[in-house]
Amino acid sequence: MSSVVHLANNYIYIASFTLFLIGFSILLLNSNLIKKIIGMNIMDTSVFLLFISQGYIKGRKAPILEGGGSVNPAEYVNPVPSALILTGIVVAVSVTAFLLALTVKLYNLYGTVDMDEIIEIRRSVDGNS
Amino acid sequence: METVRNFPVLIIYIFFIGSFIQPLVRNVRISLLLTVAISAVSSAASAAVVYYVRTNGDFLFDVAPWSAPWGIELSIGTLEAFVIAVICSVGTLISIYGIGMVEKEIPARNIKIYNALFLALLGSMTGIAATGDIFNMYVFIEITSITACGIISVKDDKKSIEATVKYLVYSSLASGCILLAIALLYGITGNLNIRYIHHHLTEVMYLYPRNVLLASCLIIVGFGLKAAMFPLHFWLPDAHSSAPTTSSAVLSALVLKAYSVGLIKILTGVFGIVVMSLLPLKTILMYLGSGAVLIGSLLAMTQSRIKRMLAYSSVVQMGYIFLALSLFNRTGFTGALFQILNHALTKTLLFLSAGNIKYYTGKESIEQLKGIGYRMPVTMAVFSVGALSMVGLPMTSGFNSKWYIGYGAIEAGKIGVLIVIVISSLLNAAYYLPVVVSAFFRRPSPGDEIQQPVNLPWFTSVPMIVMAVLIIVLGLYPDPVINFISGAAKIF
Amino acid sequence: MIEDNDIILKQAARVLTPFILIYGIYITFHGHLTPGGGFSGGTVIASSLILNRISSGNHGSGPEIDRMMGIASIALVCYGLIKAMGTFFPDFTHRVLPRGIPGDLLSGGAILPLNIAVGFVVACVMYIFFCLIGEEA
Amino acid sequence: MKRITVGLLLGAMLVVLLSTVSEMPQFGSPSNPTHNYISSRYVGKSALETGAVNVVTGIILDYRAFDTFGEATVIFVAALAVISVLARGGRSGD
Repeated sequence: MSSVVHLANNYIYIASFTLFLIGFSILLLNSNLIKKIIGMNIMDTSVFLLFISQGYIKGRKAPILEGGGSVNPAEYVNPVPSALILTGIVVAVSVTAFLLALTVKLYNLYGTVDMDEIIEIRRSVDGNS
Repeated sequence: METVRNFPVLIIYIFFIGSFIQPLVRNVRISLLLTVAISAVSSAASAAVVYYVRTNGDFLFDVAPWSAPWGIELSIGTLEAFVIAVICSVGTLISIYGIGMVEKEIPARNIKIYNALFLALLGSMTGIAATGDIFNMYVFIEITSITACGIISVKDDKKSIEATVKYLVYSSLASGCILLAIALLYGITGNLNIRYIHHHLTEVMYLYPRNVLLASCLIIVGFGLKAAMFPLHFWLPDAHSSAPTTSSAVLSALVLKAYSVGLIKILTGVFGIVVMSLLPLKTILMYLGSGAVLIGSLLAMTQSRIKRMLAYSSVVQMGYIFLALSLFNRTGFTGALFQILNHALTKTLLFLSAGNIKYYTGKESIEQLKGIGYRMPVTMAVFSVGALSMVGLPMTSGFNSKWYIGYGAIEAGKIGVLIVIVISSLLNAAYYLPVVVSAFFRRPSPGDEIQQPVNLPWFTSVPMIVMAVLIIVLGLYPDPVINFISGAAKIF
Repeated sequence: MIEDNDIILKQAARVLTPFILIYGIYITFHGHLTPGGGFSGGTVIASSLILNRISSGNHGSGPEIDRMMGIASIALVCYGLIKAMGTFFPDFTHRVLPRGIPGDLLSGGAILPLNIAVGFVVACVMYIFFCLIGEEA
Repeated sequence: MKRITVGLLLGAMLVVLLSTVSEMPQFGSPSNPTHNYISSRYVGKSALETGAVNVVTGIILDYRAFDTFGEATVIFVAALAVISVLARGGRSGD
């Protein structure tokens, strides 16, 4: 019984894990490249959600210190996850941009964005070339 | 002598600042020479680090003025110094070879970008090996995966772009898993430094057993996918065979190694022996390794194009490393590290000579290579040295790495592993020797009668000859390297 | 894509761009005081550049991209050098770039120049992404 | 048929993940392992040691500055890769 209450309390972790699985399965199973990129973004966002929610403390402020004087660490949220997530977001943006560029290039070369069709076209081209 | 302590960070800074300068360089020739100069300087610095670690043992270095759990620290031990030295020196040899070959395969407008990506790749691999902080390792893993995809797609033709998309998709899948594992580990231990996580993990392990199990599985899947561990290797043949010559050499020889070293560092550093014995890790790695070795060789035999065959044989050689790791004893670990060096040298040599053959004679498939030994004597001689080392002939370094893995298998009482190694050596012979035999002892098919032998420019043949000599020297007299490496195996 | 008679768009862009730019610069410079910093400030600056590019028609971008790449490389080289200086000569950096009183503008030690460098890099890179990917096939 | 196996696989993974969630530390409780001496020093001393009032920027650019250095390289490398793929004159095709 206690684990169910515990589970209900950690509802954010449930959300982030389900989002991770949704993104993971989209990225793995879809053959359309744009959907793969969307799936990758869902996966990354879910991991960031998990990271940030581990740093949150109920009833505390964001880690921007007001005014000089003594700073009481018990008033602020844990700043480390937000610092790490800034890096994670930039990484996710860069990989997405590179993947989008490759998709545009593939569209110019093959005329389609679907990986299965691209493989068929290449196999038919290799076949008779 | 104390200044050598900040050489590892210096190497990383030099590589990255060098790659920042590349787009500003005016003409292509200077850009290529700059790459060679920077990797040469870094390999000299890495040699100094190796010498320092040999005399003074492991050391920690704080990058920011703040000490360990707050700032980021680099933990340089025997394993890290050895791997950094391998990465920098093999990278230098590849960049020297690149002076002649890069202009021939990559469109002119992309050469400066290729050089910048090459330097950033070497720098981030050094970073993966050197860092003592798991989130910092994640950032370097991301740089490595983007630059590895960049140097494939820089060739700008249909096949390489398609291979890059597939590689980048699976790479970002693996990065997602690794980041989730880091989030779980941070959630239960509260800090990111490898030593501190290990310290907290031993206390907290019994409170959150499932988290630790899930985190270790995610890390094994993530790093396995990136290091082409057996069932997750399907992206590798396309990526490594359609890349430019120097890039496929770097990818097979160094990038796979950097990821496996990252896996070793996290498994032994963060989880340690206690947690690893909880998991059935030994059996998983053993079965995956032997699967890679056997099925990889069978797949390699069926290939008709030489670069795809070499790509599959990379999966086989990575299988050796995971097999050696699964033994969990000193000799096995020494065998794994020696195999890293041996495969880095041999696979680079084979890919570079395959690139030479493709450029100077336009031949890619194996049957066309009849009688090529007379047309390109230097390349084929060097290729056969590499092929014999792959097969594991006693005079070459390949023999020593198989010897130590086999010896470790006997010590660990796992005769099955020894049998797998022997069978795989025969299988390796089955797909490498025909190439060598047909190159020297077969008449070229009447169609393409090739006349006078090709003389290669010095910067193409010198690195290949140096690597061939190194393979033979390491075969005959591996003791200095072995004594240095076995110092790293004290973990087991 | 965009004909020449869309005066409204051009005028609106000309009016809006300075404000977006100043806002982006404000975020970058006040990175160590208010939430924000190099990355978010750079993106806002990039948005003003992109607004300008759209309003004046998506013409060819070859030389423009090389120039932007040059700026990003120079900013990154400065970033690397400041960072290396901070690692190898920490006390020198604290003398040259003092920590100051935590609260006023010039107080972050090495944080302010690093923030500016990152702002430049992110602005140029986001602009390059938009130019290249946004261009018609 | 493929859809069913995939569904089962994902269902199994979800069960595994949810079982770990039930064991993870309480969300938002002050006694979580992540709120240890490290994060309290960051908040407490960042104004003095780094001069930054915004603690997150203090961490990014001073305590863990090597991360951000690697990250600036990530952006730079991604820009180079995009240029190499899409730059004008890329009509070489195969």
